[in-house]
Amino acid sequence: MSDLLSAALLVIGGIFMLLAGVGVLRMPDLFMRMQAATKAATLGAGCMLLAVAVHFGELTVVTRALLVTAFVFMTAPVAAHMIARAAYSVGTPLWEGTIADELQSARAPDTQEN
Amino acid sequence: MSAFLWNLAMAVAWAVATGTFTLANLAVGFGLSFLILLFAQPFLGGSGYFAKVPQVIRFAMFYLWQLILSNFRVAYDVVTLTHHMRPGVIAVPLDAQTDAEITLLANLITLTPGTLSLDLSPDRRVLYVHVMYIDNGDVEEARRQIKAGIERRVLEVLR
Amino acid sequence: MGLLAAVLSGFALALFAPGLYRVARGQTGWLLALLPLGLACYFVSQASAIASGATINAHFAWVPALGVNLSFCLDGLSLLFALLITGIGTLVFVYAGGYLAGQPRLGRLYTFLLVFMASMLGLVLADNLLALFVFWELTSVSSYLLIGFDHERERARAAALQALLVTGGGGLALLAGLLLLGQAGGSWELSTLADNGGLGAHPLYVPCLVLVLLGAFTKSAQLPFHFWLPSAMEAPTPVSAYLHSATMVKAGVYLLARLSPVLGGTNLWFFAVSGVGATTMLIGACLALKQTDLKRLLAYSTVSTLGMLTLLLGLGGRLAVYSAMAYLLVHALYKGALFLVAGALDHATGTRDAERLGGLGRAMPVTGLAAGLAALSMAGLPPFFGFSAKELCYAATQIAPAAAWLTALTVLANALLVAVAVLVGLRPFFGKSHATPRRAHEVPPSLWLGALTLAVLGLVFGVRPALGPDLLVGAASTSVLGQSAEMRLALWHGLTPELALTGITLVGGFGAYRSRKLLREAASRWNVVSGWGPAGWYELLLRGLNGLALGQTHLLQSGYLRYYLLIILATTLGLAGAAFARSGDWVASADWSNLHFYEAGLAALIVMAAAVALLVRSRLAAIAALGVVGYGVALVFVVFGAPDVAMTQFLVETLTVILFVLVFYYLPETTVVSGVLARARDAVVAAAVGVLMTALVLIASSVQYSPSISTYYSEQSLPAAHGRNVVNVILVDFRALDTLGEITVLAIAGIGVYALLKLRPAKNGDRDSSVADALGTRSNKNAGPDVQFFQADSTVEAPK
Amino acid sequence: MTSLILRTVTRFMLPLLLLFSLLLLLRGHNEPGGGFSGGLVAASAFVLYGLAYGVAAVRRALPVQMWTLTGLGLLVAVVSGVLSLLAGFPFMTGMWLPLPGFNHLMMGTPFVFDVGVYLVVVGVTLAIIFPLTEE
Amino acid sequence: MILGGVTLLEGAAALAMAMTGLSMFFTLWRLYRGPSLPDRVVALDLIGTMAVGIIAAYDVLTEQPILLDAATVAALVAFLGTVAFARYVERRGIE
Amino acid sequence: MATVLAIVIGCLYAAGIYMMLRRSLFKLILGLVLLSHGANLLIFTAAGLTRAQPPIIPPGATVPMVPAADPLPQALILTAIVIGFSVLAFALVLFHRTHQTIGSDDPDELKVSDQ
Amino acid sequence: MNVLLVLPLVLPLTTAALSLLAWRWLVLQRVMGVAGTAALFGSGVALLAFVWTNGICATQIGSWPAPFGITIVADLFSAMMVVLAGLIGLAVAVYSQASMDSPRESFGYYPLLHTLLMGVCGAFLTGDLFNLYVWFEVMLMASFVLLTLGGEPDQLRGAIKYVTLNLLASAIFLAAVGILYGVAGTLNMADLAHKLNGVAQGGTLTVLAMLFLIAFGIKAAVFPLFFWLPASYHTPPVAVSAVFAGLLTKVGVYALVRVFTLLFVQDAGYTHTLILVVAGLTMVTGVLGAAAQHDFRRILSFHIISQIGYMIMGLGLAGLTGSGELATLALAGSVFYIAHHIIVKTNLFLLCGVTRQLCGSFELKDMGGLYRDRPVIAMLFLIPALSLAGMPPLSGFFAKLSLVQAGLGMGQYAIVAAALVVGLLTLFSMSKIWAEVFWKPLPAGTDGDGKLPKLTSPQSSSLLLPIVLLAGLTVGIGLAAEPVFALATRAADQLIDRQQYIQAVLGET
Ligand code: NA
Ligand code: NA
Repeated sequence: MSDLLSAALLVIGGIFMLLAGVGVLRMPDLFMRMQAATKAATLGAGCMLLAVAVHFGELTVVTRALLVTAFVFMTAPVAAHMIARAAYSVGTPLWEGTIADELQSARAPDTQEN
Repeated sequence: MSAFLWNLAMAVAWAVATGTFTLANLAVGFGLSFLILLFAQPFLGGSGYFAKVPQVIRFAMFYLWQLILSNFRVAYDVVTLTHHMRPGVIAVPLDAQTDAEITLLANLITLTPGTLSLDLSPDRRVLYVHVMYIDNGDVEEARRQIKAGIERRVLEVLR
Repeated sequence: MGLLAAVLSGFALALFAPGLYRVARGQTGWLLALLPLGLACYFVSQASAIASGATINAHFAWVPALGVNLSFCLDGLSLLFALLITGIGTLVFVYAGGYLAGQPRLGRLYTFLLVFMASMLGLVLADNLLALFVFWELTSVSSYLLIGFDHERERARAAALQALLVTGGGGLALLAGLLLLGQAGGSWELSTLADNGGLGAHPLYVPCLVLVLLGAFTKSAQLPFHFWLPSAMEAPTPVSAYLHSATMVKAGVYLLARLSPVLGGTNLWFFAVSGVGATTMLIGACLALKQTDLKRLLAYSTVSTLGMLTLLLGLGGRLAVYSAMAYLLVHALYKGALFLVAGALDHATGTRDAERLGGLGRAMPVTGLAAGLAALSMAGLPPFFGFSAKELCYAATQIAPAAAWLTALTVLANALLVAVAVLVGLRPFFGKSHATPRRAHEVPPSLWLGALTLAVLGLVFGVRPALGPDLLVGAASTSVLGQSAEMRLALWHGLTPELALTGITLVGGFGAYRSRKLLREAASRWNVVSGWGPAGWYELLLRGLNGLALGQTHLLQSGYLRYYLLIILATTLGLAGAAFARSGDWVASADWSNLHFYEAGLAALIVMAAAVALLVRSRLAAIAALGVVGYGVALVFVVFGAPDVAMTQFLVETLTVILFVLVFYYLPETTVVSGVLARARDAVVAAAVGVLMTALVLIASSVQYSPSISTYYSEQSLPAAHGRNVVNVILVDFRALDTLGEITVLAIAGIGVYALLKLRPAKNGDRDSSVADALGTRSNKNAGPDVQFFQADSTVEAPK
Repeated sequence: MTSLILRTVTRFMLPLLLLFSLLLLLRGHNEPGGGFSGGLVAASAFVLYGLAYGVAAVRRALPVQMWTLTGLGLLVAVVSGVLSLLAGFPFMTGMWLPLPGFNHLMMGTPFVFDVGVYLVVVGVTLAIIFPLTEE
Repeated sequence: MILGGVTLLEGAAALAMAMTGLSMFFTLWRLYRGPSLPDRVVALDLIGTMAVGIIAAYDVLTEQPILLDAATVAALVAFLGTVAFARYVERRGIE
Repeated sequence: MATVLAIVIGCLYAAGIYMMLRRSLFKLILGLVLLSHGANLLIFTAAGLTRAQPPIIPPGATVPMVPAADPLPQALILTAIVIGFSVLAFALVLFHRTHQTIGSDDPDELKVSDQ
Repeated sequence: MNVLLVLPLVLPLTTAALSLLAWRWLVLQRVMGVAGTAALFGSGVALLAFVWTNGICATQIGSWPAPFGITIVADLFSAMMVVLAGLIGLAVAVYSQASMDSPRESFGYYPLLHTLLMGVCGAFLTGDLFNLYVWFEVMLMASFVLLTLGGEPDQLRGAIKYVTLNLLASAIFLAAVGILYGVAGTLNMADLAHKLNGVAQGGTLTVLAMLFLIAFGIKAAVFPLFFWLPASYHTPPVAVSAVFAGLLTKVGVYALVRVFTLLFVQDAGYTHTLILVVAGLTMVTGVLGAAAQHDFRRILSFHIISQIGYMIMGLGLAGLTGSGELATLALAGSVFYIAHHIIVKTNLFLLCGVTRQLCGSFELKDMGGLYRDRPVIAMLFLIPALSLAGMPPLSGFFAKLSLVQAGLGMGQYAIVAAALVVGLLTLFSMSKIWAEVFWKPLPAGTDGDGKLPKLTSPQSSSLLLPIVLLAGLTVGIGLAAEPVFALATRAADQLIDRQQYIQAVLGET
């Protein structure tokens, strides 16, 4: 049973990873690449770590695996946010299909100063 | 919170007492001690802990569902040749106030495929979010979804 | 003990000479002369014993392992030289005090003179080949310092250098020669070598002889090395008189005489030694007559005479050796005297131009007397000592092979030297007076005493050889020949061919004197040729050396880092490749089986990331690619059971990336791209290095000479070192010393980074100003663009 | 202005990372870890804090000079080796004391040495990175 | 080459590793192509995260839970590197 | 496997050397880093690779599980990594300061000190 | 014994650590600088005396038996090198009191000096090949920092080359160690010697020998690997140049001697002939390089290279003979040469610093007048200068004599000729310095009236004390060459008789 569960988690994790890889390759602008890739990769890594926890079942391994998972889930969005924020602030171009940019309008006055 | 810690400590004590440190045994210990604490509540004095538990569980279910849903949406776009995205950066006015609230909210938004916390206004009132699917180009609807969906539930759990 | 004291006393006294000079000032010369005088007395006291065939020996171990010992032997030859050195030394010390009176650095001159005297004594007394060499080199060095006495003049410095290089170069040849000699002869002691007999048949004989001769010829100013001697006349006159006529230049002759029992008696010896000697004798005499400067005249005539002595030693045999010893003595007497006279004339008149001096006999009667006596001895007029010595020489040349030629040459050279004698010793004191820079006056006794003593001795010894020369020359030739020469000095040998030759010499000499202007003119047409003479070669050699040095440095030390790298890599490839090529016993097996897909994937990832780092234009992209390489390597460590290494690799890699980003984040990206050819060349070298490393790794993983020691660690880790993580136990226990060194490296790197960033020289401090000035202020003001990395603005407060 | 999100998370993570670094140090003798990786994690924690709050804040928070830390670390490392010399054994011979109250747990000079390594690593890493960020 | 394993779990782990590895190459391509610096930073961050995943899968594949520590550290440093890079991008701008 | 890693090592060395020969201080130091990666992998590979357990003694045992990886090269590499990092940190800052002082990234501009 | 052997490591490291703790108290650092180096020198002398009486001695660090732990081992050669390191450290520490500027002092000069000495001593004493790498890196890192301390443009320019080329050497060294471990399974040098004994000639081992030759050759600055040295040695403060000149390249030479007498003797006909060729080319190119220079320190720097040629000449000769009297003589010549050279070269650099203080420049054309006005300094220069050129009866003569004797004895005439000619060229070079700096009058206009400045009394005593000490040693080694040569001979005997070393490290085998 636990073998089946961890095998499933592993495969799901792998699929997420693959999605991340294809996403980062195919998406048209940086922000969507991040949308597609960093989350998928985080979920993928999370699934695989859970698979470890399920597979071994010992307390030490489980706590460790869960701690790493927690760590990954805690840090990955921060990292993504940091890159996105930085990328946006230096004017990384958005995809031409982007339909709204409310941050641009909010910032307009002070970009003049810079 | 102390009730939660108590719960945890009792679970560990259970594991020690039974001598098996496995996940399953710990889970059993946690469940048993949760029940004990729940019943002992009148003797020990009230705690938000027991009220929070269902909220947390409900939130977790909601978030998981969101995660799966949006993942499929993004995955579909990744693997198909045509792009169906209607991306945009929208401003979400925040009800969340403390550092912890804002951070948790922003992180959960980011973690969900399709939304990405881009920046926080200097007065901490507005969170700018990059959204991948603004359905029908309706920015207001997207904003509402975030506020009514995730922000409300996060604040529910935290407050 | 006496001999050692005799040698060392000079060195010891040298240390105190400057101090003594500060106290005794003008009297110093007289005081210091007491040492050579005392030594001379000591040698005189031993003379009769030595003459009767005894030797005085002394032996002190110095570096026996290398064959270097302070062993001395006083025999006839050494005695002759020792007396010349100490006797003339006494006179020169006195003379120098007068000649250089008031010179501020006279004290140092005394020091060097004493060092020289002691070294020269050591040279002639040494019985050990290497000790002889030690003293030989010391004479070269002290000669260098003495020639450069007037060191603020460029010419003096150049002359000193020339003398040093020529004699020093010869000295090195001599060292090799002496070592071969010792090796061939089986002993480092001259006396033993002489007892063992000639080495003519030894396979090392030829190189040995050639090297020794190089040493002797350079020291004794034989052609083509003669040119340093005239240049050395830049030295103050007492030095010229002492070193460059009476003693040091005769060291080569001494060596030939000393080694003739060992190396002599062969055809090579004969042709080489007498050939060079004869040539030097003639050319030296010709060149002498060209000169007008008194000292240069004397210098060239010394060259000529040294040639004659060499010739005689080359001839060998009783008569030749005997006459050489006699002539050596007489030359020291008259040439020393004439040098001292030349110095006195210079001192009194302010010029040394022979053609501008005349009629000084009245103003300087004593000096004139000394000069006249010495000149007549030099010319070989009876009853002077010079006459008897020259007769002996003629006698020796007549029985030599090719007697006619040699005799004719000798007569010709001697005739020219007669002209020189007249020009130097007589002409300045007779005839018309000329205007001189200084008004001529008689010099103080210290300046004429030496010359007069030597000149008078030339006469006395001629008339009464039994007063000394007989004994000295006899004993000296006995030690050279190994048996008595069975000859005595005499003025009158009857109506011999030699007498006729002397007559011819004198007549020819006066003729040459008369027609010297004509001769000089004739010689000046030669200048084209003589400009290319050995002195020219020396210049050419120096210039060539300089050119070679510059060229080589330009080529090798070009300043281009990538050429340095290329040369080093090419050397590595060449050496390793050659080692591979010369033996085929190495095994390297490529094993493709048992390869997991993820391992192949990892390998591909690392290689591709490295390729990205190589190819990508953007600097930051390259840094990121480098990070990927690092992560890939870390994964390799994970896969092969090295979690500790993997963890460290992850951590270090990230810190590296952060450092890279911090350092390079604001530098402009202006990279010069090399040309296609250069890139191709670099690629070839890089690929070759890669192939080499791959091959080495393959060899290492297929060759195993002995089993690894590492099972020990696994077995001992828990029981003996109380740790379960074997890698960590190795780091902190089994091989903790490595770790101790490693953290030291880390600590130093920390200091280095900190100092590089915080300690900067002042911007406008020029390079030459002292470091303390340049670094006087610790400034952070000059630190690049004022960018803060972590903190864009400092309004954010740390949480409470 | 650094991100509020980063700062909040950092504040939360700093003690966790420091704890992790001590864990690595303490158990290094028996499981992956040790003074070096422990020290690097601790340094990383401070670097992260610096990224979020600025170097000045770290300097205010850390009471010791980098050089003191480094020098102290080296001294601890040397002294741990010299102890055995004083007892008549070769340099750096491990000397062990059972820890009272703990079964099978031993306290030894190799561990003290590892502490020295930890201190040096923290001191030096910060001494390298902080001045560079202040450029 | 040995592809896959015998049991289901081994097969799943190997498959997961293969998929993650493949996406690593895609990511490396993004790192090479850019076009912007943030793209490359994203790529580096992704590779770090993927390394965590690979280590986890390898743990299961080879029954070595001890390697989790390496995964922990990889996660930590990937985050740290990305944050540092992001701070850089903010200051320096796009390439 | 050793064969593949040997090729990887060769590639790392080649890439490192090629970069060191470029006219850029930045690439020079990048090359140095690649070289040190190559050296670390070389020690690891040359000592003999084993696809094995980490050399850690499990609770209850007295020796590591068999087969365990050779611990000695791992310890050596750890030392080499730390030393390499120290050297790299210093070299980076040195290059940075040189760049600041000379105003160029081209090593050819450093000629003066030799002539 | 356990204590004596590790003191040369523990003392400098402790002093360095204490100096770091005393970061802000310069006076304390200065005092510890002299005291620490004096203690190091003393411990070195005690070690040498101990080894002289008891033969090769070893201590197993951590009590782990060889070849598993790291062995610290001292034979006469390494003990002598430790003494010299202590001596040079002490001389430079005293010299630095007056010559080092306080900004540099306050940025870690003294801890760096101590760690440099620690690295050097560690390299001399270790019996483990990888540990040797570590000590090399300690020394190298300290030298990097000392070289750049102050950050003047020329320092940085020189340092880039120095750092890059030395790191390349380290990478090659590390690779060679890794491969050697791969094929022989051990790192302990005695154990390696023991295990490689039966290995066939040539082949893989020769390739490895070449890698070690290159790696150590770069450190030792032999032809054609020496570029880093002339590019950098003239850039730091003189005290730093002096300690570099005395010790750094000699560690490379030491390592060459160690591995090519202990490990790589199987294919000596090839490897040692190569060493001999390298020796000759090194002598010649070095001295020619010096001839092209017109800067006091650059001349001295190139001469270091040239002299390295002599040091490895003995190694090459000894290897070609294998054993016997001539091999001992040749190797003793190398050992003697190293000792002589360390003292003389350091002294020349120290003197160069004094002349720089007086004349205000390192350029020969801007210097002068020292013979007239500073006769004592002039004489102090003459001693090491003439010794360097191999003039008797100073130390250099005997060093050269033994090498030339051995070379002639073996019929290696080409290398002997090179050695002698290079000696003459060295003399030429030294006389160039003498003529320009000492004899020539000070050029007008440099410092006004052509008068040399005065050194203050405490300054001059701290500057001249080490110079006088080293000059005295140069003369002393010449005049009392026998005991020193006896030491060198016994050291050479120990090097040639590998079994002694193996036994001392591994015990009964
Ligand atoms: Na092997
Ligand atoms: Na290195």
